Amino acid sequence: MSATEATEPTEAAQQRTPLRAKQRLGDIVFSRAALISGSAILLILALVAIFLVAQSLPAVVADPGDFIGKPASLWDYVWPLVFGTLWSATLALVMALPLAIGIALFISHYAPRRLAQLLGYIIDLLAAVPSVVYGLWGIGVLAPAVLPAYQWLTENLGWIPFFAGPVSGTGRTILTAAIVLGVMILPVMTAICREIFLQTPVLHEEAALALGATRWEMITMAVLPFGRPGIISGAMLGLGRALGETMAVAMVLSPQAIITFALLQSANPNTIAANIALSFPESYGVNVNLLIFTGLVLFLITLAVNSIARYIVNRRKDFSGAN
Amino acid sequence: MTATQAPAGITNSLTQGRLHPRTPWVILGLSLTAAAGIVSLISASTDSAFSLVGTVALGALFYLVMVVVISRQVEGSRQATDRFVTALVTGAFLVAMTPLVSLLFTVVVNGSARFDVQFFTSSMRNVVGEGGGAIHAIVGTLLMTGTAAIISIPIGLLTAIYLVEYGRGPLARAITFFVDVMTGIPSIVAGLFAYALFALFFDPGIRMGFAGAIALSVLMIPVVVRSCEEMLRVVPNELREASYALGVPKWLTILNVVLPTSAAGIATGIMLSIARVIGETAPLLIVAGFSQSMNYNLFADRMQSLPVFVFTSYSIQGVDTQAYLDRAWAGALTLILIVMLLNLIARLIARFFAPKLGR
Amino acid sequence: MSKRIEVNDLNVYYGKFKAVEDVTMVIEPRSVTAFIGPSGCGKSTFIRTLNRMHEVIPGAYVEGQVLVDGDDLYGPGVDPVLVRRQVGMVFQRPNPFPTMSIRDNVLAGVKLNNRRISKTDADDLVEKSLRGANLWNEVKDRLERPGSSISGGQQQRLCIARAIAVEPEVILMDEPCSALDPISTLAIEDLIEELKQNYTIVIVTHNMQQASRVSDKTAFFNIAGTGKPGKLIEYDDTSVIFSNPSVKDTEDYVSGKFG
Amino acid sequence: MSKRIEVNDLNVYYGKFKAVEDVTMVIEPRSVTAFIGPSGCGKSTFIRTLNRMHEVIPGAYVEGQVLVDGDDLYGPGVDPVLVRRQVGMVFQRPNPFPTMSIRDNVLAGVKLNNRRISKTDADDLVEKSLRGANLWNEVKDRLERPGSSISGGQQQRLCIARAIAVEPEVILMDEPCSALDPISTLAIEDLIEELKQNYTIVIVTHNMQQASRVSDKTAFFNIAGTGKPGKLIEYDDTSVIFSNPSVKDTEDYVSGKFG
Amino acid sequence: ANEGEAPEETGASLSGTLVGAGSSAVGAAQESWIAAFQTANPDVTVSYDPTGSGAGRETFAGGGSDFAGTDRAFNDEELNGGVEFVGCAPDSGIVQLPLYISPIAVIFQLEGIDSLNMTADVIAGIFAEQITNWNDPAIAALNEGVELPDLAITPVHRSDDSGTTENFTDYLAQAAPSVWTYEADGVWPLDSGEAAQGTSGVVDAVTNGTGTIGYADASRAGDLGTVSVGVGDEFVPFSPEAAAAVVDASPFVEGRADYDLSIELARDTTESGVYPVVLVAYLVACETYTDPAKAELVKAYFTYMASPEGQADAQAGAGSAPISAALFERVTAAIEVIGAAE
Ligand SMILES: Nc1ncnc2c1ncn2[C@@H]1O[C@H](COP(=O)(O)OP(=O)(O)OP(=O)(O)O)[C@@H](O)[C@H]1O
Ligand SMILES: Nc1ncnc2c1ncn2[C@@H]1O[C@H](COP(=O)(O)OP(=O)(O)OP(=O)(O)O)[C@@H](O)[C@H]1O
Ligand SMILES: [Mg+2]
Ligand SMILES: [Mg+2]
Ligand SMILES: O=P([O-])([O-])[O-]
Repeated sequence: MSATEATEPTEAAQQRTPLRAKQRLGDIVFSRAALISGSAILLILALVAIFLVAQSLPAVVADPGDFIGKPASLWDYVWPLVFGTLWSATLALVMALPLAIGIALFISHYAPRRLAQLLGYIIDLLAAVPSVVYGLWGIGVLAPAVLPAYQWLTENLGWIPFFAGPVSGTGRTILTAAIVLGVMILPVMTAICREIFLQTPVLHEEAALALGATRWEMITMAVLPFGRPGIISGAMLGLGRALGETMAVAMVLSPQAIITFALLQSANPNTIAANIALSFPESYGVNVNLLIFTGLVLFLITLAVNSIARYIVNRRKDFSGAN
Repeated sequence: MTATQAPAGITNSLTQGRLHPRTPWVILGLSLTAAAGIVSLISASTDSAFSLVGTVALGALFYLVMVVVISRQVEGSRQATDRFVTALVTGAFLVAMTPLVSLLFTVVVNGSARFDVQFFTSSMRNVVGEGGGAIHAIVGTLLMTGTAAIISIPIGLLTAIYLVEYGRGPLARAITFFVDVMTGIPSIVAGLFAYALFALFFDPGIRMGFAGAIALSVLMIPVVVRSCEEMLRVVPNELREASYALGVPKWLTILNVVLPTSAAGIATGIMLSIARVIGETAPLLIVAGFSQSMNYNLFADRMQSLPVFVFTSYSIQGVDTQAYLDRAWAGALTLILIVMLLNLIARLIARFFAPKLGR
Repeated sequence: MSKRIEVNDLNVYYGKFKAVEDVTMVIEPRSVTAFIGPSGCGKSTFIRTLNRMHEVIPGAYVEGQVLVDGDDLYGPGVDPVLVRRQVGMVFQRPNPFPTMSIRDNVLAGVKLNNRRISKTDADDLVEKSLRGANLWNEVKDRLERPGSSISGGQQQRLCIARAIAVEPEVILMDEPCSALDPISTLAIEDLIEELKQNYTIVIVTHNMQQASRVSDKTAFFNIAGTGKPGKLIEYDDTSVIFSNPSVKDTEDYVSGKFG
Repeated sequence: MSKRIEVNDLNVYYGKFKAVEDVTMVIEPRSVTAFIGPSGCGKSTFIRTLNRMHEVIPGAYVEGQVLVDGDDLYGPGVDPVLVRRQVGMVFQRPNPFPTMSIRDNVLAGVKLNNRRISKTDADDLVEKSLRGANLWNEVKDRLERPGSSISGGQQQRLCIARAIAVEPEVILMDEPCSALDPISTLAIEDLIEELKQNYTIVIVTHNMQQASRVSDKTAFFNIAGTGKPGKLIEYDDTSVIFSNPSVKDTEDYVSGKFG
Repeated sequence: ANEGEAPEETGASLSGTLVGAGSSAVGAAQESWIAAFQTANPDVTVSYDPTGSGAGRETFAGGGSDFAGTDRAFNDEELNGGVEFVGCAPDSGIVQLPLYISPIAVIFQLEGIDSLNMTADVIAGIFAEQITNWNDPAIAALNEGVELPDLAITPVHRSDDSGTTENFTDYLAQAAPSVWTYEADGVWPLDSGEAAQGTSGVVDAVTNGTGTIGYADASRAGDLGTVSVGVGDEFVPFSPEAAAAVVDASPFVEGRADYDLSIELARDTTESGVYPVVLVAYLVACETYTDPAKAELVKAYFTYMASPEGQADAQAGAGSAPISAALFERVTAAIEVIGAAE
């Protein structure tokens, strides 16, 4: 950095100069604390990973005949769960993300200010509804409410594979579970999108408006590009929750060990987390390892999904607008 | 560009091609009326009940089509797009609010049956059937979530600060990446992990509130990091530079400039993270156990929490099922109210620090 | 292509605070009008009411009338979007879109009205606008870089390029040159001279020389004290304002001829 | 209280891009030195290296030496914080802290460092600094209002007040007046005149008159073309630069005497 | 305000804590037992984690709890070295007592119909999805005079691994072997049908659907229609007595110690007045504990649970069937074995 060795200051100069201060204690403490916290996360994660791998190994080497449901192989057991996990989370995200962006925009740029604050508050509150309650609501209110619509869909649009019959008799299908998941992750995603949208520099909004942009054009020019990393972050948080949600899915879904894209039938693919919740209480021996192995798989799925998201965010980092 | 529109005797060329402000409302009214007519015709011919949902959905569709078509004719395609999106955004909002309001409504209606003094003064110790309360679960939830928050918020916030203010290079990338991964740990796995960790150091029958707090922390930390990181990043560099230029060291800049500027966002983020874990059932059932009695000690014995209370009240009902269900819903309502209170506090704190925007 | 602006008894408020009081003036088409006055006297506030940009600020509203070629800007049913398409604006602080490339920044406003602009047309327009803002040579090799990757002065010129690319009928400029070096400033002044053949131009400036060089008419605003509203003190031909103003305050202000 | 700055063979880089090349100059204490030059020539970049503010930008670094009273700013173990406390800075764009009141903004240098100050001392300091920046009369009644609630020009003066409140030994100003009206500009110039009794002042300006009015020495920077580094072309007494420069480029630049 | 109530003077001298874990089916009964036992012994705290039978057995075997509740007894393989009981004294056996007997009701939701008669074959046919409509002749033949709708049957089973399912499929396999060709299993063996979590989930699914049928602990049948099960020539509605009767009609598993009262349920019995669709849950304790105080506590708690008062409390709180006098004697004898290593 500097080519100053030649002019090493004299002893006297060093005394005179107040520039050469001791390393600042606050800075050291603060940056170390931050560093240690970051490392603590790595440590915790390493521990979790070690735990998952160590506890999974017995399942990998075990005879599949000992597993619940007697699958032909380990993958036969895991694969439908992987499918169900990704499928339900995707459905949830596809339904919830546009809505979340819509609500966030409504609050940040459409609603009157007073109303917006109130709405923001209500949405935040909903982020706190425990998953058990979502489960209760899903069983008691949502499933019966959507059943007529499902019947209508199978009768009239049954030729579309997604809506193929026979329709479930209780409405507790993967679509219902995905709706519950969507509703669950909606508040989190909305809250993050809203905060980011509100932070859009006024300068940029004004720039767009002064060019004669309509409100929507202003949003596409200034708000959404600025909020893009935040939207992706929020979506990832939501997706993480949807992928890992346990209780609500376990309570609402009518699962089977199958792979199907049909949305409205009684037999639905199960998710990894819900399957753990359903099977764990009665499992013992190698089946516990099996379930933990599925947990490891979920872990890896999340890893992959997040890597993709990060890649997308970083690809246009120069254009992020973050300073 | 717009000068192509001939004034043609209209008094104000700027209003030309502009719908009257009341027009959309008229269209909406017409759409709903038309939809109601069609739906009632259908329901009369098929002998089914009049569907309000169908009416609203059909009406919304009519409105969308009509407003776009009319606006396109009168105002041009850009305004039509704007109106379309406005309708869509508002619609998205209403659609999304429906389940959320239904949910809140369900909880409030069902929860009010047992929302009484006894519920907040007694535990379930020695209670069979009716009566009893959830004070033990409330205390447990507050203790465990509080401890998890005390562990997670500093770690999470400091990590976010590290990532935004200090972190460069491979370590920061690794942390960012693994925090993402952590957001995907299923809650039940966090519970199993905490159990395995504590079983290493204690006997296999170990159940304690603190272990529950650890499990919750594993779930909470990534949410804190992710949301706080996002909020810190939008603090303009100009402010940091202004502070550095005054000879303020970095840590004081972060503490006195960056954090207060993003306080509202951080408060929201922390609220989200608390909300994320305060409703967790599965991990607590595994490591904190299940108890009917009050326990103030985080480091010994089973500790009940509200979600576990709600879940077990629902799933393990005795003969008097209604009493169990009522308690379950009252527990859910209590949980939501607790979060509401925390939210309120967070907002007050945030308002205290928040940028005084007057521009 | 250019418009006459008539302002009648205009008051501008920020919530309860009256920032500008009782302005009445006529701005002729194909002319350059300069607003001068001490800081805080409401020049920015007033100029923003000429294309309804003040509405972006919560709580801001006006009383009175602004007529553009006889059409009331604040009449019922007037679309601010339409207003702003005809009355363009350049701001005090450069505000390029950081998520767009330099090229896209220039084209941002154009694409709104004309989505399917051909690549060659777009290229031509980009070059023309950037040349107009005296930026072309500096950025022609990095048109695809982010709009925020250039120096402050370059950014401001980019914003001017963006505003003139849409060819509005009136151009409002709020201290457009305050971040520019003399060469760029000269280029912008030349540009203004050129644009005034076709457009109506309003410019806020702190620079007396600039005002006297570029403007045909000058409006002097002043403020009686803090918390008081800004007022239009004198509005006349630039030569009159600078050589022979009729109000004492104006003379005091312009006689400190420097800046 | 004032310092002599010596710059030897300084190159400044943004990552791989060399923005400023090979600058060598001596800035005398108790003097005002002005940097002039076209936009993008690296004036801001260079002035930021004088208090190590460039380090805030990721990837920015210098080669060479900057000596302040013989102490190398870039020597091992030098604390940039202490450097910046001695070498203050005012930016091109006003950047008051939005979370703080006007009063707290002025006291920011004190308060952010968690230093205690008695109420009366604080009041005195606030008044003195605001007066120095010619802002006192405008804001004395609303010291508790947020720092972002005043006009752009007022904000910039607030930032100057904030910088002088910490009484640094060198003050760097990057186009401090570009957002100011003549009256405020005059006040700042007077202030510079006054401060130079005790401080070393470096100012970037696009305003030739300003440079010639306030500065003792002037440095002219130029850039050969885009992507090329900026260079120090000529550095001499202000009178020499403006009346009889030895380099042709300098003459060309200053002869367009306006701005 | 029930915490910290001044303990009544009961003269009880017991104190300490007792920890159990296991079957959620026993959960409600445990609530009743714990409440009554703690009331009688104010210095005692008993807790029971309703984490599930499998987890309960693992916890108990690993020494994590003092006793277990489980939907099935430890089997021969596990007892003969397959599982090590870490929490018990070395070489200790375990006491397995069928203290919780509960009828499983076959519940359905049909408007206006409270009760239907069905043989094991019909029930198996419905759950195997061979009988798919409520107006199927096989059902109609057994229910003369009942107006059966033309409505698809939606059978609902448990989505979780459960003792209720294991007992129910065991009944189907034993009583209708020609129709139900699957083995008894805690996991539903078919890939079709509606599934729901836990007893509550099944009850909710059946209640909220139409034409639904499921199986659940009888105490939760509520207002739903229930099936009278064909045994021999008669149709028996569920009742505690009828459920207890099947236990009495069944032999104990052979080759076990005297204090291991595992029962081989005879679901195919044709004896009159017997309701064969029952769930029997075992409470499991060590024969020998290392800690005498613990042994004393376990003994007292088990004695209470087995006692007529204890069984009555469970019936009141959880709707279970009290054990018969004959079983009570065997149980009492077994509990006597519980003690501590010297
Ligand atoms: N953060 C940065 N990263 C990369 N390059 C930069 C950065 N900031 C400035 N530059 C480049 O460095 C060069 C010098 O920029 P600088 O801002 O110092 O110019 P300047 O002389 O201050 O111009 P102006 O008069 O417009 O303020 C320019 O080419 C600019 O594009
Ligand atoms: N968003 C706002 N809310 C409330 N008051 C405001 C707002 N913006 C400006 N003001 C006030 O309105 C008055 C006029 O401000 P304005 O920005 O128009 O001044 P100006 O003449 O443009 O000054 P400058 O030359 O410094 O840019 C000032 O007193 C200012 O404090
Ligand atoms: Mg202004
Ligand atoms: Mg600069
Ligand atoms: O007791 P179960 O819940 O497993 O039937």
